[in-house]
Amino acid sequence: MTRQSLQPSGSGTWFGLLLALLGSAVLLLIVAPLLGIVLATSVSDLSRAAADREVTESIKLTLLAALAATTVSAVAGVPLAYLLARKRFWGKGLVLGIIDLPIVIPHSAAGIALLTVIGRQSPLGKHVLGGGLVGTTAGIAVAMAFVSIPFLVNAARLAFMAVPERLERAARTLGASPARVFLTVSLPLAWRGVLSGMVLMWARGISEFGAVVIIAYHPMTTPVMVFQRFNDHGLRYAVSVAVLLIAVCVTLFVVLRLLSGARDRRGDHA
Amino acid sequence: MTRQSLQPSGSGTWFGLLLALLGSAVLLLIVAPLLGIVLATSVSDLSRAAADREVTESIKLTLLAALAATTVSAVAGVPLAYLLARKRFWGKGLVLGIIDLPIVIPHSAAGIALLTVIGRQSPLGKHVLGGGLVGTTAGIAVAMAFVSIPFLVNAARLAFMAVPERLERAARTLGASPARVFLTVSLPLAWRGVLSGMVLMWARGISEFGAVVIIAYHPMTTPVMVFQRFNDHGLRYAVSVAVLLIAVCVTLFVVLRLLSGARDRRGDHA
Amino acid sequence: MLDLQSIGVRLGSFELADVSVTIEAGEYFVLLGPSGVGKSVLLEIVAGLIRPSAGRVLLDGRDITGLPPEQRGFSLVYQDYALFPHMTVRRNIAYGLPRARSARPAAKRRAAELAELLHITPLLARRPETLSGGQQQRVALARALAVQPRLLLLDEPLAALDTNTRFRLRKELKRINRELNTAVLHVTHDPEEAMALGDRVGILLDCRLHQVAAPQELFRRPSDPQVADFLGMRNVLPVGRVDDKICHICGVDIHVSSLTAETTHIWIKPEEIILSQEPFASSARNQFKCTVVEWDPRGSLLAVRVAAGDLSLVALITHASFDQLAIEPGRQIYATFKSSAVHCF
Amino acid sequence: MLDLQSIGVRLGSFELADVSVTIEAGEYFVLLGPSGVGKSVLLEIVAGLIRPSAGRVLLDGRDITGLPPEQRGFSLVYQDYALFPHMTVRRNIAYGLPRARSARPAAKRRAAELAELLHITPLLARRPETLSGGQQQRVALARALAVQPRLLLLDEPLAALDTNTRFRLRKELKRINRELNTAVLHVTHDPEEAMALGDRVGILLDCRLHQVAAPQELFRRPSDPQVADFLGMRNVLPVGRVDDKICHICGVDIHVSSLTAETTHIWIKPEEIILSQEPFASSARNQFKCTVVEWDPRGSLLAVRVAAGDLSLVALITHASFDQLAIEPGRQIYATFKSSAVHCF
Repeated sequence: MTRQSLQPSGSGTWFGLLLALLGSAVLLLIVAPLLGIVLATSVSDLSRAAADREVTESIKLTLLAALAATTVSAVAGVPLAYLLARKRFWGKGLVLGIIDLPIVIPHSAAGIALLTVIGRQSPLGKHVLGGGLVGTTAGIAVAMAFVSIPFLVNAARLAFMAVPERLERAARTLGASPARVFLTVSLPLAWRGVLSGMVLMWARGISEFGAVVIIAYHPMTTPVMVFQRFNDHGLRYAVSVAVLLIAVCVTLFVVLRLLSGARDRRGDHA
Repeated sequence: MTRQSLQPSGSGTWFGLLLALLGSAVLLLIVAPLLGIVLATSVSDLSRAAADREVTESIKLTLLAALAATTVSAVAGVPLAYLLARKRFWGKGLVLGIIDLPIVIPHSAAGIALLTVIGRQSPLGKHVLGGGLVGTTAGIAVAMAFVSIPFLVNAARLAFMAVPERLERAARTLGASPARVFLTVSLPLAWRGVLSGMVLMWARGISEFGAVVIIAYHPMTTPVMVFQRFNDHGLRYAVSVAVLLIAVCVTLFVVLRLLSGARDRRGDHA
Repeated sequence: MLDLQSIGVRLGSFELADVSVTIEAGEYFVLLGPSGVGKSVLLEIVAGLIRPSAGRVLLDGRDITGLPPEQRGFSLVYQDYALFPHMTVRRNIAYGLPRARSARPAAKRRAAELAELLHITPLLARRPETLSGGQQQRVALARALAVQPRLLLLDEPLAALDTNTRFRLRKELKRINRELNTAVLHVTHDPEEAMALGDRVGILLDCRLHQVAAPQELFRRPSDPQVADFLGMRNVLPVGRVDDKICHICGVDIHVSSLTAETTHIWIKPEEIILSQEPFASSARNQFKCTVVEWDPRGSLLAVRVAAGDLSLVALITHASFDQLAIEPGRQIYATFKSSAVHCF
Repeated sequence: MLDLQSIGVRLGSFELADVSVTIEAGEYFVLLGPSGVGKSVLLEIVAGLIRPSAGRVLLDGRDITGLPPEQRGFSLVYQDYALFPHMTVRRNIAYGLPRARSARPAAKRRAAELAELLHITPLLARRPETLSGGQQQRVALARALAVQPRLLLLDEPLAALDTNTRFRLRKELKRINRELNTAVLHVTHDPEEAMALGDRVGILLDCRLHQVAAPQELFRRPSDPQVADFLGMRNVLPVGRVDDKICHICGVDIHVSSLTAETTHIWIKPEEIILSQEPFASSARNQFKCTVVEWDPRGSLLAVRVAAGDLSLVALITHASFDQLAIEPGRQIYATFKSSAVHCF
């Protein structure tokens, strides 16, 4: 229900003012660096970076590798999300915990961990992958998938949980098999949430640096290039690439917000 | 309501099997690298790393810097979360968007952006901070705060939203001022969620690599050290430090799970 | 004591217009209306939790429309009790009392008194989640009364309780109102509850206040057919042409002893219509041959709809009469009622 | 047709034990009980959505306890309709019909027929969220009937509707049951609804099935006092010592014409007790001097509780009688009822 909660004079007191002041400090922490970097770059630097083939190639690589990681992960991650939203089984808490692990594991350590599986020296890398995935686009995609898959699975799980189970139960009594119920009822109704989970995973994949820099310094993704230019050429050369990269990510993020807008607005009144 | 939804034969069909198989693939992606890194390290390497003063100093530095970032952020972030959970105001959607920005901004780019504000050459760094925060513990803490504050604010916001507004309204009619309502009703009831948001922020701060490596290569946090050892000495020397770091993060993560356990369990039945 | 002057509010698609009402000191005032009509919103306006988009709230003549809730001295009890789950019953009750160290013994004493008044003394050390619904509502009442409110606001306080508890608490509410002489503004959707409790009852329908009157008066003189319908009065008929104590409705003549020139509607109570197989001689002035249209059980009675020409009436009869008359759709029977049984308004 | 044999289920703190019931082909069977007693769980067991922890479900003698819901051919209608919000009404109705390209014209025809049957033809192109509650429930019924179920399962199908729509749909349900000869298992908490609809009614109280009988039979012979109480029968009294048509209850002698040796309880309907200021001569065999204890409004009537010695009775009277008798607690009046008005069971 939409209800305005105008509390007469409640927001005008010293308490409301204090809340607003403290809140502004947080916003400042986030906004100041972004403003700073935009002010630090010049139009000429920016246009030179945008015309630099090395930069555009790396942006293309980053977008495509993250997209590949997202698409392949969705095929397995969305069904898993449905399973976690609907079934109760032994060890479910453990599975939920495992899914969230990549969020807390430091990304540089995650990169090292991935090397032990898909690196040149690992059994899998040596015998199955023909020398490992180090320095390949596939390796970059795996690193991106590892650090960003929790975002997809969790968003999809919440989307499926928001689909009333009664709709699925009613469909079953109308003669639909579990697979048909999933395809005709659950997935269409959860679609918006699943899609925004995919966009979020894509954005996280694009922005990944720590794990990717360990798996593949070359081919160079844009976050790695920001680091490399800063190390090799200094701040000024990193800033323009960083601004371009931030622009790409913020654009994706706005798309994501619009996608999940309806849900967020609902949440605000709960 | 607790309700078992045993669907006779529903979980035994090919569809249930397919879901379980696809789900296992996701789990494998996450578990394999972690198993890999544990198998790749030897007890002697690990104990040597644990005895290495450089390593233990860096772990201490990392834990303390992230703790400082979390504590200071909580003072401003928790009131902001309350404001966002309770009040409607013009531009609220924008504020919510800004808070989530650090999640999608690539961390290496975030590091560069922070440099433009607290770096040696920046106006703030030059004149106010006495030469900038580059290479200082304070700079590390700021970088950690920037990338991890969304986790605290969002967790706290959800926790406050879960407190029934009617309790606060009833308290107001009993003569309590907005500040007293916040301190005696809202905060105690949201405490568990706020605390788990703080632990999550702490864990994210500890695991930060991209932004920190640009602000401060020295003093060296553990995620940076993993990267440095890999670059300078090779995989074997990185693995043992990475395993130690992962152990610290996973421990924190388990604490977090236990804290938010009650809420998660409720969520599963929703 | 409290004056609402032309209160209006618009929240999303929902609107409430021009509500004016006065509540006297010590009065038990019930606001009655179907759900979703804005009764609770009105209550929160009085409490100061929502600011009205139009109109003023006056307390003893002073404008308090902009006064924050904590300075009004009206306490609010919600349907779901809204007890603080992290405090014991005692601390819940004492929440609104002075907290200075010196005031603590007095607060403790006051909590004990209120617990006594509401028969919850044995529960003082317990947590709200361990209590039954009725016990929780008693605690909520004690907590609200602890601050000695000028006006106690009750938002559907009995709706979530089972029948027996509801009846018991209903009596308590009336007793508290009388013993403490605290004015009460009670919001409900249940006409029975309103009639049992209210000194006066205000009827809120279609987002506007239709009538304010004592309970008996409402049944005697509902202000319009919507009010009559909401109160469950069947057989309310608009009066057409009138000839000296006889009104012509749908082609039928009905004798009405209390008919006046101002009468716009008549009400024939369903339980005062007698059905019989044959006509019988009696003092009752109205007797029609009718056809049974349909019937429905209504609790322990049966509602039989009969038609005499275009006139359609509902009679309430017992199961025994139903069996005896062998009621079924299409059956011809006689409906009889006294001219004095017809109420005019 | 359908046999439930000793069904038991335990879900968390909630338990249902040893429910056995048979539903005949074409029968309208109502399961009646207060909320939270497991009626819906039982329905979902029949549908195959929950597996019982004990007992078996037989269809025409075949054990279907483990059969998945989509193979049972029972369709389920929920209280909140559970329409698919992303499909039009037509696609909702056709959801359970064959989907092969060749079957589409037939499916479309069938959907049109059902829309006709339920008077929702003009709504076929609309989305569920644009419909009223009553319309949504009609769509849910059409969707459930489309699959030509052997048994239609209804879970409180009328509870979310307003009174008028509820009455109209109640009639539709009965008509559908008769016209299509589809057996119905209908779950409700409303005794009135159960009585109006059921060929037979099963009463589920305290997590066990107390009685299964035709509606009239339930009122004539409730199996035990809990059933009588749940059906709203006031004045059910346990019979003590019995002397030839007289039973002694709480120190009072009551004449009961139908008294037998098996009688364990008697029921005096509150509306068959006459209250009067003075005793009067009549054929009624039971007349006591009583004291008024309390009174409460009950819809358009008033329930007056009177005490004769230790015997406590409730009488239902009209507002007119109430005013005339000047009822108030403590007042001495006479209660009279016929010996034939006392029901035995």
